[in-house]
Amino acid sequence: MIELHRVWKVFSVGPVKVPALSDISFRVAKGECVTLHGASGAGKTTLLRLLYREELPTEGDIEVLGCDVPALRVREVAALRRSIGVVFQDAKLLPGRTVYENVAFVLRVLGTPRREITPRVFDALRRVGLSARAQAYPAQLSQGEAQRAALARAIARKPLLLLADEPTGSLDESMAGEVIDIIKDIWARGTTVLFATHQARLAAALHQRTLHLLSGRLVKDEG
Amino acid sequence: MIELHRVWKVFSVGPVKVPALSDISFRVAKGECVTLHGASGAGKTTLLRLLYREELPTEGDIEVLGCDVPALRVREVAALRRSIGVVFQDAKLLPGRTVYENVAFVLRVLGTPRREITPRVFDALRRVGLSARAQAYPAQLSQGEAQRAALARAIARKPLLLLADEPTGSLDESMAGEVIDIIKDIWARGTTVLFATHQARLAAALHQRTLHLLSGRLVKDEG
Amino acid sequence: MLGFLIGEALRDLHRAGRVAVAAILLTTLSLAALGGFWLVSTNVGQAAEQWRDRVRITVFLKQEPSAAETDELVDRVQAMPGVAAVRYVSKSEALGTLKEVLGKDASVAEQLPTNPLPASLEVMLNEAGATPEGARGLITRLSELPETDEVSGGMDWVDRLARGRRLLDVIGLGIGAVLAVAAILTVTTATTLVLHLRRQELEIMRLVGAPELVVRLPLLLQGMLQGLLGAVMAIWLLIAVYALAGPHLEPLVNQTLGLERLTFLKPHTVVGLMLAGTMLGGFGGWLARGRTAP
Amino acid sequence: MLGFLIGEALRDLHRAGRVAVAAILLTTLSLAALGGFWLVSTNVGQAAEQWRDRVRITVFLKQEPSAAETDELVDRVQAMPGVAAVRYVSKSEALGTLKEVLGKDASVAEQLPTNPLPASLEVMLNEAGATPEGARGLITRLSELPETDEVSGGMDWVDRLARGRRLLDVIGLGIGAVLAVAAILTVTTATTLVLHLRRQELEIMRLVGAPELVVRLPLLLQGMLQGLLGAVMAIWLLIAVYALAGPHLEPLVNQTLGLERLTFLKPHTVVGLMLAGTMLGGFGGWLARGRTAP
Ligand SMILES: Nc1ncnc2c1ncn2[C@@H]1O[C@H](COP(=O)(O)OP(=O)(O)OP(=O)(O)O)[C@@H](O)[C@H]1O
Ligand SMILES: Nc1ncnc2c1ncn2[C@@H]1O[C@H](COP(=O)(O)OP(=O)(O)OP(=O)(O)O)[C@@H](O)[C@H]1O
Ligand SMILES: [Mg+2]
Ligand SMILES: [Mg+2]
Repeated sequence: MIELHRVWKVFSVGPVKVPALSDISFRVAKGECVTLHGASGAGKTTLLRLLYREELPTEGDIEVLGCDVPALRVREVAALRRSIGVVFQDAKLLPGRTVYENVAFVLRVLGTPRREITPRVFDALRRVGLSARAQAYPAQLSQGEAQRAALARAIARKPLLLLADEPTGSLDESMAGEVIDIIKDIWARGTTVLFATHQARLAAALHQRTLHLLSGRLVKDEG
Repeated sequence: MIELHRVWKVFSVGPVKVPALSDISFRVAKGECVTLHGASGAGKTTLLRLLYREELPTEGDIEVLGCDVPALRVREVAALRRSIGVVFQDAKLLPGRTVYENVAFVLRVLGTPRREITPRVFDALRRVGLSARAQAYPAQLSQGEAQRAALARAIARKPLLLLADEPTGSLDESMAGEVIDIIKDIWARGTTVLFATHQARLAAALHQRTLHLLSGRLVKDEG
Repeated sequence: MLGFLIGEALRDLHRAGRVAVAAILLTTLSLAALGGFWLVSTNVGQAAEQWRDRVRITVFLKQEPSAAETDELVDRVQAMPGVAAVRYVSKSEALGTLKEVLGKDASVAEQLPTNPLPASLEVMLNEAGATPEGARGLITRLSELPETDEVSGGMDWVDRLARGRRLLDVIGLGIGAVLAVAAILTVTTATTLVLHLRRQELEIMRLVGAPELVVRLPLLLQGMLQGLLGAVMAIWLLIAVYALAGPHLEPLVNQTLGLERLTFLKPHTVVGLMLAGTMLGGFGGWLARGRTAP
Repeated sequence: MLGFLIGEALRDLHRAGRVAVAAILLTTLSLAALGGFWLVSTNVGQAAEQWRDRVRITVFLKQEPSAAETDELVDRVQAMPGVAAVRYVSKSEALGTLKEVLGKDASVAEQLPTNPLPASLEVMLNEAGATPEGARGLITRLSELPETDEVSGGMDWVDRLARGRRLLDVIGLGIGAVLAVAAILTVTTATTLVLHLRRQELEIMRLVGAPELVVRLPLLLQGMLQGLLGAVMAIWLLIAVYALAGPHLEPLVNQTLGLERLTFLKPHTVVGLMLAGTMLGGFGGWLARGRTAP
């Protein structure tokens, strides 16, 4: 499903080189649920961005869903992304659309038949506990609600692979537990999951394999 | 310093009424450091927004720094805000400017003499541990770094009152501890602090007074 | 899907609000100016044709020819290149014309003992003859006729005509180019604005792997819609201005350009203007997309 | 502080990049069109004045007066309202003029036994006399002179002149209004765009309590700068077009309007155009700010 081989990512900020990822190699099989744990700035987001080709690696090979990711052409990138659901760390909700429209927008853009859209959107919102706020605009949501809306948007598409970048960052512990349950549920239905967090407890809560990042290095692969 | 008396805030989303704050009354004296604790959606951000008049209360009296906040006129609102440093939950960094420029921008806008700007900016960045990333643009920061940059921007102004809205939301525990230390430090220098978080442990870590919000109600005022 | 895309395009326009209105108005003005210029140049072109019809070369004859000689002479001149028509003017006809011209002073002519005016040929030019070279050649050939006493007129008018036409062509190309640039600039500015408003949407589309068509089409449609709206309004504006100002303009045009009637744009020109607006808008939309492509 | 504000304004312009360029170009075109129209109307206005100078009312006298009578008559007519100048044309002068006019046919005049032409007065009109009412009154008064045989000319020219002027005024106001609207639309669109680019900055400024002036001034300055740049470029454009097309246009203008020389915009008009551009830009900037005010 996912295979990284000696991947490096070095950013240049002016003359300064920032090595965000150093020599990362790992493999995730279809159907696995893997937690990516690391402190702020460890490189979690960068790693996920490499997988859906929002960044290109400085060096190394990346294979996702059978595609040689760095070698993809524009049209193929779009095809790859259609199979991947991403929960962005900063939610990226469209401010001009309600929660319902935000989720429906992505489905429509991807060509989902019209009559399927409403049930799928409401199903996803119900699962993240936002049904009551479907008509609210992002500015009318608390940050935790926004993160759950972003999660709903990612799972409504029923992706083969779910990349969740700290979907619990702004959630209190009980709600974070609920999100973990949602992710477990999606995983149980057959989606491969890669879940990034800086909270060691959450990483442990899933009782699954955990990859530990420390300043861009993969220091431990446990479980 | 801060005094709220029977404050209500009810949002209308279409026909639905969302009571974000119900009958809140409390008082914060000059020089105090108060933690505002509550789950996602409890109303923490809404409460802070009332204090710098980004929202008007549906009902009740609010006094901040001696001003009757809901009654202020536009010009007076600006004056009030100049005395308050706010760390926004979503950082609100300007994407077109570097970290240094983001902090300096606010100082310049507020008319800080030119030669004071550079030292003050670097002092603030040093305190949040971002000196090395001064020339990076927000898109080049991890989310935790962005939150620290936002904190630097708020403290560089040396405000009388600091409102920090989950400045540790995207930070791992050790870094969150550092941010708590920074906040303690600022408080020790005489700034009154109101610090919102959903993490009970952090609230406890400050060893100060904590206000507990539950679904918009002030349920406990301890310490 | 198409419904969705058109819906998105309309949503964009609506969201851009006053700016979209401003952009459409600007497109309207650009296109109206373009159309107005087209109108003017159509009419001036017609005026130029009329002027050509009025240019005459007069060939004064040494003596009044007999009827048979006259026919033969007219035929000979008619066959020359650049000649549209030839008319023979006898001595008495010339005197009649002079009297008409003198009007109040006609008594002068009546007091004459003999008719001092010569017979002449009035030569009208066709398109080839109305160019400076054509006219020069014709005048030479006419002067060389044995019957000719003197050839007069024509040349300076032909020169003016040629100069005027060249000038009109240059001005026309210049103004046309400037207006087209203005229209494109307008549409691109407006579309760029819409693009800024849509930036986040485009980013999400890109990130979830939306097909290129879905990303581009709303912008294209929105640009085309804007252009079409602008064109339709431009045409209405032109019609309104023509209806209001036309009757007042006609006398003036009559005096300065010698045109009897103003012509409005032909139906196919109107259709052309609308097509041009639509394509211009679409082009602007397409361009704007290109700018922010990853 | 001012340095900071101007810096911010320049930064805005730079950030808007191609769009700012497009906006400035559009402003340029609008202002150039405005200036060009001004140029045309200045010249047409001068032509109208020249036309007025050429309008003449001819008063044919019953008989040739003596020198003393002539002076007295000229004085009398000169005193009439609407009269700019009076010239006496004797019988022999009239014949001379006729000969000149006839040119090749002058032999006609030479064969005359007696001079059949009457003496006359040529009356030139001043501004008051060149209006339809003024001219009508003057003609009536001239006809009532005991020496007058017949009064001719003038009236139709005066009518044309009045009609033409009214038309020019209407067209001028119309085009001027349209172009001013276009310029304002352009600047507002461009400034709105800049505003969208700055939205986040404005929000931060608002949230940290920046003084109103600091929020507004960069936008105002940026609009003014844009307008000024547009105006300067518009003037250059006009100068270039005038220098290139002027010499070619003069003969044509000469023939159709009867103007000998084209005049360029006066220095104070140029300054006015620049001021107008700057103020227009500032206005657009100010307007745009108003739209997103909290
Ligand atoms: N586009 C970029 N240009 C330069 N440096 C970057 C860029 N993106 C990330 N970085 C740097 O790379 C490092 C890793 O960033 P990354 O966003 O992957 O961290 P993270 O683990 O997601 O942290 P957080 O938990 O705070 O979100 C950070 O030091 C960051 O500043
Ligand atoms: N502008 C608004 N319009 C409507 N509802 C709003 C608005 N702002 C906030 N709310 C609602 O009010 C409630 C409290 O929101 P608030 O942002 O204060 O929560 P919070 O405690 O900051 O949560 P979090 O920890 O997730 O940031 C939420 O249910 C939210 O949806
Ligand atoms: Mg991250
Ligand atoms: Mg909040």
